Amino acid sequence: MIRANAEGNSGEPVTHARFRRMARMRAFDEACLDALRRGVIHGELHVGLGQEAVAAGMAESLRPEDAVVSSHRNHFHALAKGVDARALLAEICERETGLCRGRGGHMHPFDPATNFSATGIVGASLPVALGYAHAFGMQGGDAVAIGVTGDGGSHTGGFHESMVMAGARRLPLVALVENNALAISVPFSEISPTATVAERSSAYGALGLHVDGTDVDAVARVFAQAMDHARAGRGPVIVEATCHRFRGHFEGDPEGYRPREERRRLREQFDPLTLYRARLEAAGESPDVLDGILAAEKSGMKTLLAEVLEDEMPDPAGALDHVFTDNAGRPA
Amino acid sequence: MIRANAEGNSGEPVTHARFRRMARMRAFDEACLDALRRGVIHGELHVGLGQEAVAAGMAESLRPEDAVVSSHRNHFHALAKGVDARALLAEICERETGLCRGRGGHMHPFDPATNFSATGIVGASLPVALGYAHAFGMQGGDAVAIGVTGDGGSHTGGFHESMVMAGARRLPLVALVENNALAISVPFSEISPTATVAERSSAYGALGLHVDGTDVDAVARVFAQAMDHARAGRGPVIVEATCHRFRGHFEGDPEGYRPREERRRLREQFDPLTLYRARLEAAGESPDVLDGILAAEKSGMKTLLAEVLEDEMPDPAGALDHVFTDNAGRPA
Amino acid sequence: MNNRLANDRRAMPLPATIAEAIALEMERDPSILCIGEDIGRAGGVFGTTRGLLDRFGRDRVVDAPIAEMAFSGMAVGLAQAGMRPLVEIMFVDFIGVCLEQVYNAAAKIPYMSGGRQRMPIVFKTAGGCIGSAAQHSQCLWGLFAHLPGIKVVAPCNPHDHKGLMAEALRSDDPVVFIEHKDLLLRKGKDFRHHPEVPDEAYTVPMGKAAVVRPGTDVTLATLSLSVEHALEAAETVAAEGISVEVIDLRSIVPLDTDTVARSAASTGRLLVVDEDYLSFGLSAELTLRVIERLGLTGLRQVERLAVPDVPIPAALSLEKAVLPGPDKIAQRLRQMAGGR
Amino acid sequence: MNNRLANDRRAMPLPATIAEAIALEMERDPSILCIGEDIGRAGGVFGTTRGLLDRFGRDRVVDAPIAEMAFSGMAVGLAQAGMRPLVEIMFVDFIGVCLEQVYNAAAKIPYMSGGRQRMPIVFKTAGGCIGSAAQHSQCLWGLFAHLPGIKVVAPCNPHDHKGLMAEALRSDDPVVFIEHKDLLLRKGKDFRHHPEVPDEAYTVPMGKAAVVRPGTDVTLATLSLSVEHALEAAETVAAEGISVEVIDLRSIVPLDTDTVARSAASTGRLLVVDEDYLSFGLSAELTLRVIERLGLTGLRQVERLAVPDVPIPAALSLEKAVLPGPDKIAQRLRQMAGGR
Ligand SMILES: Cc1ncc(C[n+]2csc(CCOP(=O)(O)OP(=O)(O)O)c2C)c(N)n1
Ligand SMILES: Cc1ncc(C[n+]2csc(CCOP(=O)(O)OP(=O)(O)O)c2C)c(N)n1
Ligand SMILES: [Mg+2]
Ligand SMILES: [Mg+2]
Repeated sequence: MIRANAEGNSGEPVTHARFRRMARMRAFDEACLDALRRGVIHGELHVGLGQEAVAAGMAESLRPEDAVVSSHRNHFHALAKGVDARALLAEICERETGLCRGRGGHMHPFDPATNFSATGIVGASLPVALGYAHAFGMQGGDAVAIGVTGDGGSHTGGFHESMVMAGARRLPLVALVENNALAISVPFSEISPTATVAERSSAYGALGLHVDGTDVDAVARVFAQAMDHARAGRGPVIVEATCHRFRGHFEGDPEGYRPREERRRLREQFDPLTLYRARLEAAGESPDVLDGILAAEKSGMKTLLAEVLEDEMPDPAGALDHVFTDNAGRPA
Repeated sequence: MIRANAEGNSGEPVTHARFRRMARMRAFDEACLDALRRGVIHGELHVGLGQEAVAAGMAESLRPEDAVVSSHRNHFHALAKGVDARALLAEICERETGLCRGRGGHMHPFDPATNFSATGIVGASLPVALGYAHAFGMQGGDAVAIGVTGDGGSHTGGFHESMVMAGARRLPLVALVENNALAISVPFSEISPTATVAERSSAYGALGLHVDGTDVDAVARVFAQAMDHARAGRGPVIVEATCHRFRGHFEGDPEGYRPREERRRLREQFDPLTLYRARLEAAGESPDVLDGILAAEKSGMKTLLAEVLEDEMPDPAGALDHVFTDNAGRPA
Repeated sequence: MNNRLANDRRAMPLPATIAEAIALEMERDPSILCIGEDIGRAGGVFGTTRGLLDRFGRDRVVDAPIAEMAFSGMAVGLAQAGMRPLVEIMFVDFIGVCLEQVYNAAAKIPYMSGGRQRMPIVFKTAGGCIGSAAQHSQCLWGLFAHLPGIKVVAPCNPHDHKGLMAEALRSDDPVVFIEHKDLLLRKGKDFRHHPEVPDEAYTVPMGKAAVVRPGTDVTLATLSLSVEHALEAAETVAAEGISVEVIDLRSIVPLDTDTVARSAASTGRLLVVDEDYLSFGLSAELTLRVIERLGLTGLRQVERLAVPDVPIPAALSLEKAVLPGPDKIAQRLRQMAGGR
Repeated sequence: MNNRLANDRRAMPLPATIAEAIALEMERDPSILCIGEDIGRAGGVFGTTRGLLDRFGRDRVVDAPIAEMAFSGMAVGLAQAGMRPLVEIMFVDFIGVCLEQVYNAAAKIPYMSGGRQRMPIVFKTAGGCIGSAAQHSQCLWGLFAHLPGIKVVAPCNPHDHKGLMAEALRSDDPVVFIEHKDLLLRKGKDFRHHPEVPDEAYTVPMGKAAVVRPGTDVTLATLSLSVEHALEAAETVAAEGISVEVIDLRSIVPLDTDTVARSAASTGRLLVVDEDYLSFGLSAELTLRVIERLGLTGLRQVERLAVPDVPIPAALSLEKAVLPGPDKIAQRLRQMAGGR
């Protein structure tokens, strides 16, 4: 049996590892929702519920030296890259113990240790990933840079420019487009000139791959193919993973643009955990084992949140630190 | 015999009209070079010598209600659109009688009367043309907006974003890419991920057309096809016209990036006037008639320049006018 | 009934006031159209364009892709084609992806064309802090104001939002219209300063500041959300015997130096409060213009309170530390009144 | 021989000095690399990167497509990958297509990451007027300076270009390095103010202004090309008995208020000259900081001379009318010296 090759639970069958990763991601964002309800998270929180299979499928192909640059909806990609869940949650909860000492917040986690970062500006992840890709190209290893964006981000100028440069220089860049068919309220079908993003890859001399982003096995397979391509020096790849967003664009989104009915239907039909569970059970997996994984991840995350909520808030005295290395330029 | 359908010399055979247009364009930019040598033009002057066939071929399909938004290398497109040559030359020579009262200069001619404008920022022409295209779409006529850019401009984010919007809304936008194989010193072949720009059209659901931009007949034919497509409401078009720049990127460019030898070779092999002349003569056209056209345009332009150079410079007293309609916001 | 109606209108959330202004102008002038992300089907993420798509259709209310460079430039082309576009940049923080078309095209074409091409464009956007960290909290009016050719407006109450939006849409000059997210999320009744909002269309001129609270000891000039904070602080210190004149600037370009100088000449003390970054922005420009007007000896004190040149931090404890909130304003007022 | 050499170096055009600084630093530090349009094969449109491609190869000297958003963001990713990129934005006027990556990413990530991710990036660009009209003539240092997290440098002579470029490349903070096109086109001998340029690597610190001409009647603070103009004007009025202290600020962020205030305290008169736009920029900020330092009564006069909030016109007759050239500076100095 294939074994999971990434963090934790080594020796666990790959099916369990995939299910566990998705369960952990879901538990993580549920902890965020919990924290939000307690009033400890501010600003527009973007959770990824419904999109777990994409990041979980990606995780297996990631190596420590690879880089991931993500978007406003970044928690799952951070976990996939191996960012410490506690530090991430603490950052989202704006604590001094957070990844960024509470300065960044949920849209701006930066983790030099795992080569993970994000941005709140749509499309701005790709140019940054391109920078990593250039560095990797120079360094001569086979590390790959992944720039994550949504369907909406694929329309930005930065996406195009980055793919042009990566294509011409055959840089190891994978653009992961999570196509959840919506940019806030605007349907992809209405604003895209093409039926898919992946088909635009020929404009960049890139490999274009399309995958059902609700199927973790499929994502793992296709993403591995993309990474192999990029690692082999054969140039950039666009991986488009179609998926569904189960909640509003941000917490508090009134979602006037889609009927409640539709949201319910999406959750019923396309929950990647439910779908995977069904597949595993059909293949003989015991429901208890899966329940056990779900429960373990959920309770682990609950404990984590409880811990994090005990952490200190940043001291206002340090509000002006970290702008410049020498604190110069600060008005007297 | 087909007759020319645009400005001047009506009733003239189309071959003469095409040759005359190219001759006029060449004479215009030669007048600019003359003015530059006399020290009356400042900043980085970009002439189009060698690229006459593109604008001349475009001219025939343009109607007064169409719009053209051009780039830093805009003189020929302005003439093709019917901008008054005297006002344009006066603007380039920074006169109060200029199209823009000497405020705009050679990179920034604006002519509301003919729906012609330009920008000195590479790629910035496309979004503006998109605006015209949207207006034309709303107005329900069959006017078309043309955004002109170079091969270099095709890599910009603005190009991509504009094509995305035009593609999705099927707007009457024609992106005319003058591919002279260089963006200042940088060869297209080195920085483009694709062999042509036209082939990227599928990424936008656009029609992509490629034409030899040194052949005025070919450009006229292909451009007419593009305009028909756009006028019929079938969405945007990318027309890529390959051509050659005979002079430096700007006047004063040391051109360290290409051997003099190559520049000479390009001029010898790809001069659109020479090529067209040869075709016409082979078909029995009298050299005298063509010489007559060349001489007439040249001397007409010389006279124009002489006139323009007599015009007043803008009065410094008006240096602060025209910022706002009410001159408000100006510091006391 | 009239009273009920007036009350209802006072309870209207701010975004409805803005949507009303736009609708009235679009009705009046068929050349007005709106482009932006989520402004159509969703009616704007804050509701400031609610109802417009149904009323005016998808040619005049364009739900745009995330392609700000394209659609801000589109506004320039539309203006050249005789239209009067309103473009929404959802949050002002995103201007970095499309400033080009705003400052090099829209703002300069009137001048570059020798006055032959006008640019009647409204760039509507939301700014300000509500706990959204460094990339979704900026004001940036100082940035726009530095660049010639654009008017810059940032109203503080429903009445002025409606009137200034109408004025902006009727202006032949490009206008950046900056709403504050905190104000957008308020009910009408939550405004300290809330003049009646008439049903019908009306305009408020750009470049005319309003004295929103008269006073004699210190002149406090500010705008946008900070007017609310200033009023709160002024009330607090009034109880301590300090009389503060609060001026709502309404627009940064044009800047109504006259009104501020007149007040400062009488109080002798000027405090400029600014939620934008401290340096190279509104606070220095306004203060210095007043000094230039009154002379170095015409004032006893000048002070400014603004975000001290740091990105806005995520944690609320830090955000509070860098923002010029009511407490800090009150404290500064006390220092000034107690000073020289 | 030493003399010949010194003379040769004084005859070097400014761009060669800059290229030399970059080459020395690239040699010293293999993590430095350069990205920009035409910086490789062409050696830069002004020659400031001449020779680098041959010496350091195409991985470290990247001729980029016209895709500023991609390659300015690339710098951010490179910094995160441990590199120290220099990015050239050919003319500062083009910053509108990529400001996003400069101000929301490079400038904020150090803060947003709680100091865990540094951004050692140099954004090198050319500004200033040489008759190139509204879209190719701006300075815009006031724009960058308003945005927290970026240092902003604009040197005035070959010595400082070399030293400040080295300093910028060694800095762990993002730096916008603004060259002036007029200076770039000069021979070394055409500089009024031209200290020796040593062969070897050296640095000039950011945030330390230089008194480039001592004087007693008026303090004139400025930077970049305007230092040359100021020196010319100071010489002119010196003949008329007016003694002007000219200060080269060198950087806008950090801004050396100390040096200016010290001088202004002794002369009592401060003139700030700025080729950037007048309002909401350097001139008000510096003047007000000096007033804040010295008190309203610490100075007799403050004046500023800058581009009066208009786009730069194409016609030279108009350009001259809006620029703070030597004649206008001299005239203003005379007014000040003759005044109160
Ligand atoms: C340049 C820019 N424009 C607009 C926004 C506001 N915004 C944030 S997320 C979003 C939609 C993104 O859609 P998509 O890329 O599909 O990602 P999703 O939210 O669906 O995951 C928008 C418009 C932004 N952050 N940056
Ligand atoms: C956004 C931007 N970046 C860079 C420049 C500087 N620049 C002016 S023209 C040019 C090359 C343009 O190449 P191309 O689009 O192929 O047009 P061509 O000059 O060949 O006609 C460059 C880099 C600019 N004007 N705008
Ligand atoms: Mg989406
Ligand atoms: Mg070209």
